[in-house]
Amino acid sequence: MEVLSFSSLAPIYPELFLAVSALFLLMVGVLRHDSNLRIVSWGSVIAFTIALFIMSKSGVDTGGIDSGSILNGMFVQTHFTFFMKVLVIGGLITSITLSVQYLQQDNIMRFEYPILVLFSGIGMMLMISANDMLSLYMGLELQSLSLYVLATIRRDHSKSAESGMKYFILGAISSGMLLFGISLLYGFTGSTNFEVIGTTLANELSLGAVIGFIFVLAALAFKISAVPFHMWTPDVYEGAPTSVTALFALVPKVAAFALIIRLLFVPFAALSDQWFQVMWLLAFLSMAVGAFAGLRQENIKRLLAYSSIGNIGYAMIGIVAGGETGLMAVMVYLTLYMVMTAGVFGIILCMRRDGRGFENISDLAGLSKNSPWLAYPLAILMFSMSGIPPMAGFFSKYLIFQASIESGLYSLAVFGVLTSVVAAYYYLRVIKTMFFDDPVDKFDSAIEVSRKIIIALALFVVIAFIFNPSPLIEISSNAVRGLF
Amino acid sequence: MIDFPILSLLTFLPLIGVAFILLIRGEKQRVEQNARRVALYTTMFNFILSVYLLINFDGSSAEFQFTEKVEWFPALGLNYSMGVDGISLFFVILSTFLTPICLLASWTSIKTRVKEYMIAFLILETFMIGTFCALDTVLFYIFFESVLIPMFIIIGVWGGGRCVYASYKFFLYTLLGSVLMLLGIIWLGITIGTDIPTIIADNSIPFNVQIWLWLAFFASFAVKMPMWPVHTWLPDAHVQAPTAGSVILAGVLLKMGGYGFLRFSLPMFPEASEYFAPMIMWMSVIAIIYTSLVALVQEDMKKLIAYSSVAHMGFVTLGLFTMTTQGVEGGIFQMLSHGIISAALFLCVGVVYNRLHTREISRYGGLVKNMPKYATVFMLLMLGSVGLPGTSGFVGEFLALMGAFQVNTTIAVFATTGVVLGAAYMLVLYRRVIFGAQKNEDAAAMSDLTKLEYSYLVPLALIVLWLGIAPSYVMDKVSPSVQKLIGQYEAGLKKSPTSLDIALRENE
Amino acid sequence: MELLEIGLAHYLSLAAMLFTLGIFGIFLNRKNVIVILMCIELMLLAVNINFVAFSTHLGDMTGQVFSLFILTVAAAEAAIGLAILVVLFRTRGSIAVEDVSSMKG
Amino acid sequence: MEILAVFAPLVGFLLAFLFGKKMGDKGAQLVTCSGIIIAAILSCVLFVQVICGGESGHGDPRTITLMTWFTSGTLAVDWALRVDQLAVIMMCVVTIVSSCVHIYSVGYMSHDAHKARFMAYLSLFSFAMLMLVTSDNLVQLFFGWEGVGVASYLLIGFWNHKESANAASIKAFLVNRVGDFGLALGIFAAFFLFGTVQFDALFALAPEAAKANMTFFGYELHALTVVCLLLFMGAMGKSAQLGLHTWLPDAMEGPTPVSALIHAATMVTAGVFLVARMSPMFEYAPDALMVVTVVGGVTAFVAATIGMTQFDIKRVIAYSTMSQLGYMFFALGVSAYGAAIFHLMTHAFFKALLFLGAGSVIHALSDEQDMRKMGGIWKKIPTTYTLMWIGSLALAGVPFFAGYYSKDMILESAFADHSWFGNFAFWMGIAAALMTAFYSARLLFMTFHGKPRASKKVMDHIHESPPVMLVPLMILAFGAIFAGYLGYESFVGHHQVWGESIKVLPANDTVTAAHHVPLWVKKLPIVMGVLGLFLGWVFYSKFTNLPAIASKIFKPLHALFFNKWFFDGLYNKIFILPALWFGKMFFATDKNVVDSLGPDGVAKSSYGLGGMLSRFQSGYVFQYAFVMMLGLIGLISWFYFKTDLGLDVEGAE
Amino acid sequence: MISAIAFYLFASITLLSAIMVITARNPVHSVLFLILAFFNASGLFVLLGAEFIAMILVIVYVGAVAVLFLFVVMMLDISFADLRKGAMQYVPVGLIAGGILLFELISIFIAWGFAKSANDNIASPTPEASEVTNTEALGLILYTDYIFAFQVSGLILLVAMIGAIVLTHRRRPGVRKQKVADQQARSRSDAMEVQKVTPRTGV
Repeated sequence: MEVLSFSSLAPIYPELFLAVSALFLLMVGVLRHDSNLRIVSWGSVIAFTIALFIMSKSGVDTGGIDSGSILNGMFVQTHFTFFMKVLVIGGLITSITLSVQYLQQDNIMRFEYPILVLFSGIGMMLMISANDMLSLYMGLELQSLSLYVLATIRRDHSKSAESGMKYFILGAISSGMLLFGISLLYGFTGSTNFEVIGTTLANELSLGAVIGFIFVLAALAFKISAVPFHMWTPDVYEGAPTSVTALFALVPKVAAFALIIRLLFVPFAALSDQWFQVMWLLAFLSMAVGAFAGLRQENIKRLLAYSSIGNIGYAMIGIVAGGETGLMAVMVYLTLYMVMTAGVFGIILCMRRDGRGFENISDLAGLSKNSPWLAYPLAILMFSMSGIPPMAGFFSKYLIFQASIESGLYSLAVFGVLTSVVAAYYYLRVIKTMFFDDPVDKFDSAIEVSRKIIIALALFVVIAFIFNPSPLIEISSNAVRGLF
Repeated sequence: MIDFPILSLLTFLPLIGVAFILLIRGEKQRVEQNARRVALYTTMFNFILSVYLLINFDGSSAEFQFTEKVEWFPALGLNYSMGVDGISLFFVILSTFLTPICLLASWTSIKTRVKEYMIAFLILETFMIGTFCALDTVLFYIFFESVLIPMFIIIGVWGGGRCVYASYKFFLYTLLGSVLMLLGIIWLGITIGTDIPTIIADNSIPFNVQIWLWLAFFASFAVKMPMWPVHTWLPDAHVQAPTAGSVILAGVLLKMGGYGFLRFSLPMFPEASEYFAPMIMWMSVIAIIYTSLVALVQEDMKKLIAYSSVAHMGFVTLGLFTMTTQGVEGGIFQMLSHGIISAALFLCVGVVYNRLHTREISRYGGLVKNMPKYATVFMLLMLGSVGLPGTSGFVGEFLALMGAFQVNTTIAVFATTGVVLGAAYMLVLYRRVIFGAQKNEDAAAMSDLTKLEYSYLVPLALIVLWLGIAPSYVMDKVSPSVQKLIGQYEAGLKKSPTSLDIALRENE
Repeated sequence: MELLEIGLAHYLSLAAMLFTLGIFGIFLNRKNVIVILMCIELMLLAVNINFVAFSTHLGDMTGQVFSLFILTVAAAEAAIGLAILVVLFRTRGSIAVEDVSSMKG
Repeated sequence: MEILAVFAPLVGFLLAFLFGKKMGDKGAQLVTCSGIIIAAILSCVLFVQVICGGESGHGDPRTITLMTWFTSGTLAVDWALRVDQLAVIMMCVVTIVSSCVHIYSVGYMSHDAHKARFMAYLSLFSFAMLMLVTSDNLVQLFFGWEGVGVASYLLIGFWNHKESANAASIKAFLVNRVGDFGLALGIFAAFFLFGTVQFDALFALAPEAAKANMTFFGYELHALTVVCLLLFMGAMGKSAQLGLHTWLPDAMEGPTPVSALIHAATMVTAGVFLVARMSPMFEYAPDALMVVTVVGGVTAFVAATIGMTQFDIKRVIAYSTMSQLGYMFFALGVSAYGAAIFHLMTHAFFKALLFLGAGSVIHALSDEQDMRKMGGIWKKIPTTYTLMWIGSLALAGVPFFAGYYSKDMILESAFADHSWFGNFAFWMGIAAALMTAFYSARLLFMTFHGKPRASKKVMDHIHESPPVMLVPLMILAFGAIFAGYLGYESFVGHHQVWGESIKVLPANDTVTAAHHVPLWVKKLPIVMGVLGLFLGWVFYSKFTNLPAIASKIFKPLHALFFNKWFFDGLYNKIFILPALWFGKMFFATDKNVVDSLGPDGVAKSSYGLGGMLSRFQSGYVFQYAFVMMLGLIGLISWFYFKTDLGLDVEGAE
Repeated sequence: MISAIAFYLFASITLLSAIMVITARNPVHSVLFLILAFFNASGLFVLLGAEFIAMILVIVYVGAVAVLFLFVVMMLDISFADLRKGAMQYVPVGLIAGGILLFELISIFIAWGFAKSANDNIASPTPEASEVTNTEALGLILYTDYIFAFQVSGLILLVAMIGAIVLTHRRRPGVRKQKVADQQARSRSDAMEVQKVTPRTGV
């Protein structure tokens, strides 16, 4: 048994730091009664920023980010996890920044909110770095439990409670499936460690292990809301407070995606024939449902839920395609999707009239006349989401389809582009409402600077990506290379 | 030659105009006026620049000229690569020429959201020029597809009654076609590369793959063109779009389809083109006859002209896929000529629409009494559309049909009936609008062309005549590139006669 | 397999039955949400049986440790589930499953 | 000089059209008239040069290339003026008649509001016609061809407030377009066959090409015949041959000078000119010549029958024109090109004279065209009356008038062809000659003699036309009397001037043969002409109730003639109504089939699918769980039942 | 033999009570059957030699979690109702689906085999029961090899606590609480006022 030393824990410093700061901020929140929300929020933003800094340092010290597993093989850090964690932390910072004003306006003055976001963030980071079924499970649960609470946090609001309930029940079922699958894998291989499972499965395969693997995959498909495990998504997106929806849309899926990628390419690499079929089907169904079911939506949050389902479908094409190009495409796709979603939610959070929030697409009517500074960015983001050049969204789709064609997945690629046309309809509908319809009343114009910055940044990335897309692509392919 | 990146300048100059417009501040009236002016000056300057391009163009060379190549997306091997040859040159000129005219045409008729309108047109111009200059497939696609955005906005915001339906239909329909092309482009990018000259020079694509790629590209270009039976978006889009929108749509956007056939389908997939040529030609014939007959019974002026556009584009595809010198050159010339004539016809409709706010043919009549100048200009354009020798409409149509005759006489005979039908619907339109008794008082009270309207209609009319009488100025510059294209096409066919022969035999 | 010789398969089959019952209970149940929570507990119990059975038959403690953690997390989960339930009851006055459907489409 | 001769009318047109308002009516009239008169004078000068010039004195044909029109591959088309014998004769005819009409119009249109425009159109027409006759290749010919079509469209519809005029103008343009459809195809076929459209090159290659076959419309046919027939189709349209003739009578809606210029003297003869011009090709396509002959013969006959029954004075003359064009065509068909052109020239004079004379009558009767409302006016307008008689006699082929020489020549040539179609044409021509004389007389007697049938008010206003109208008439009358005699030798006689411009194979030289036909053949037309005139006098002057009786006796026949052999109704039913029906049907198809299967249908079904999917999202958590479970069970079952999994299912070991 | 009988006894009672959990009309009964199932399951665990887990199941689960369920059921005062009509239409489909799943799982489990290398993969072998007790053996690895998971579970419990408080704790305005600081900060002058009371006049 190795001796546990503090310095050997270097890869996990960021998580440790975040845990400590969570406890500290919790105390701050309890002791400072007035205006604690703002302090804790900005405190957690700072904590995340510092964690980011620590993380980058930890790579620099060891001369590279790839390190062996620590803590009895539970935790691992690679280029890939590094990249994904940066993405997750970025998303979390964004989501907290976006939520501050919203929480005040909607009178959800709970300082626990950022704390829970912090905890869920720790959970996601642990998930990404997990190298053992046990640490995977613990990380996943830490994340999920925090998110269940966050979805319900507007407790005087029946929709919020309902969404929390649905999310909780279905999430619990999915973790039941996950555990059942893990138990079968454990039973077959005698281990819970990723690498050991991987080598064992590579040597020998049995139906029991495949069934176990399917249980695990199904549970994770729930986390990324791939069809048919997507049913929670629209309801939860709609019911949860908008800032929480923004969080849902931005981060957990990315983390779960990272987890799936690690699982598929480390322990389940030997099962590639099997997961190819499963992911193919899930990608296909997700694209279809994401495109078609979105056509009928009136609530913009619900619409974005379906949009996210569809987008997950596209991202999964990249996984199905596999290989360096495929995964690189997935990473770029997720990154850009996150950026666009951040921008979109930044704007949706501004949909307020006389102090009340609005969520229906029809409430956007004539926005281009009333608030052009919201309407034009939203329009650009929507065009980007539907994959129209020259916006960034086009490139992410381009990379995905490139990967799929490179691996000969023609039918998936064709179906993908066709559903993207269908989906373009509902993005256009938003634009149509803003630009073609007659204006109703003005939106409230008081928008916090921080939110403006986020919208502006998202917009900048979406527009300027065309000029220099290479860095992101290079970083992504770098990150992916470690997986093989 | 020119030693600065003139094509990039041409492409992105309008964006500078956009930046200026965005900077304008002040009271509404002045802002609008200044926005108009800035936009007009920008596009005018761009036009002058394009004339400079034209002057410096070496007409005897078939190579791409003024090429620029900058590494843009090294991770994926994409380059920012621009260049024009004889085929694309005039489409660039057409774009730069029509944009200021569009702005002039909207000078007074657009009263709401002027600033945005001008910006939309400037951005549109950038994308249009880019489409014709791009020498990288992905770059081409980006420009090609981006056009949808400003056009969608233009139709939807400043359009007429059912503009929402029309703009959706336009956007989604063309998008549907294009995305399939995107897959084709990606396939090419993986196997050969994204550099258009390289792909053209490479003729290693096997026939069975060519078939699929050809179909993918066809999906895009056929819709854009639009060919029968995927043409139905066009009448709707035209009818609902504001005048200038229709002008650009008919004048430039439709040509992107034909340009695509020339740049992609024909030289890159010669065997597949040969295989599908009969199908295309029959589709063109159907388009010519079918849409001409439909045009004959229209009650809406714009719809009539829109349907006539489909018919005229039928001549274009017919000509292009003959792969004879006459056919291809005729197709190209027909596109240019149609770009001018249909644009001008839409402007003519716009003139009366601005006065009476209806496009219904029966609401007019006897305009020659109160609007003789208008009647004259309209007459000239109408005759151009009919394809009267001496106008630009004749040369293209004639050459395209001549090309078709050399390939298949039956097709040529059917296609030539379009000449009769084309005359029928245009004459009937002209008669009902311009001639006859003045049934409607308000129509009879309309005033003749204003100076502004003159300023954009007369140049168009003169060009119609000029291109009809001395088309060789254009044709001579186009010709070397067409010869090269045909050479490549034939070389591609000779490469492996067996595969195509087998397919053709099976087809029989 | 002899019926009286209790092997791994017996435990696994029992776990499978419990798991299936848990799932079945979730979509059969219309009465109230709390029973669904209990069904989830049943599923987790099935998983635990699996883990412990494997642990014994492999002679490995990992399975037992795993089930220990599952118990811990399940407790936390139950706490949060019940808390959400209480919130739901407060806003709705009902926890009937069929009443929890204001959002759809 | 050639350039000026052709382009002077264009200059006139441009000046009058663009600056008509500024110059005023007088200015416009001056400009256009001087333009055409310059052209006429220069044409005459050219005539002398080309026919009698040159070193040998036997002609000096020339071609002047102005500029390249367009080139495409091997196809090279120039703007060029080919002034050879045939062209120069046509130029003279065109410019002289046109000058007369221009001058006449100054008077005739004196009450119209748009004099400048009218004059401009006339000049435009003249220019296009000159371009046509001087073209040096088929495409430029097509330019002139369509140009005259447009000018005629503009002129027929000149009174554009009249619905009937608009309808007639469109009809004229469209029917001509049908012909042009053939002409265009002919040009394509010629290019396909010869690789050029330039006349000299075409003619040089024609003998060679006579052996070639080509696939046309799925049939393997003799190539030259195809080319010639297609070209002839164009000629049929322009020259109102049976089948494509329906526009010509309707075209009488235009002002009378237009009828005279376009629909009698010049444009309608373009078809004749075309076939004559293409004679080196037609000569090698005997089947095509046969078709030309038959069509011409039938046209001559049918048009004459209709002409006997019409009441509109201008329509009668129009049908007469059509009939005369039939003569010209069967002359062409029997290779008597010279005779055809000869008749073309004489006909131009006397038919223009008739039209302008009729115009004068109409003018006098305050725009009355119906002969039933005329009568008894010969004393009031004696000059017109005399001139009309001259025209009619020439038309009827009464000896020593112009028509006598040319028409006889044609009939003799047809007879001399000694082929079945030549004979057919001959007898058709003879019958038509009788009828021609008959309706000429009918026209004269109904219009000028008998009791006045016009209202008193109109009768009071009858007056002789002004000199500006009468002088051109007199010039034309001069032509109508003497042109035949003067031209006989050089056109069809022993000293023909054609040079290289017309080619007749020795075997087909019917013109020479025509000089040696039996005497009865030579005399029969004269007899018929005189007989016809006499019958006309009997029917319409002596026993005025005879026509009614005759029409009763031959009721079906009369109905057929009176209704113009039902061509209009037939075309309406076969072409126009179906076209509109198809248009409406296709338009509906666009909405109901193309759209509803295409975008709308896809959108609708997508929307439906979306609705189905969102109904599925019922809001019930147990259903969500159920779906998840179904997904899970589905996946598990997939792998469970997939035997070719490549896995060792336990127990199989 | 005895262990077999014990297994069948425990297993059948577990299954029966599980069925009762999902079919009982009264939620209180459901909870009680759940407790019964837990008890029997812990019996099974004992049979498997996992005594510690068995005890935990009884103490933590029955003692805390199940009682919490009971508490909530009572607190919310839920009226029990019959299966509603709509529910029955799902039963057949559910039965079929569940049956298929069960069939597949059991048929796989009956033929269950470990991977050949499974025994080499073992991370922490079970020590001999004679040397170390089950509890001790767990204790030996729980705080060493699994320290990471242990710490994270602490975080999870913290989140659960925060969550439960956030969701259910309500600050009622009328509630009196002891405020130590306030009590300490009180001075005599705040609390008391000495008044001179003149006789027969009242305060």
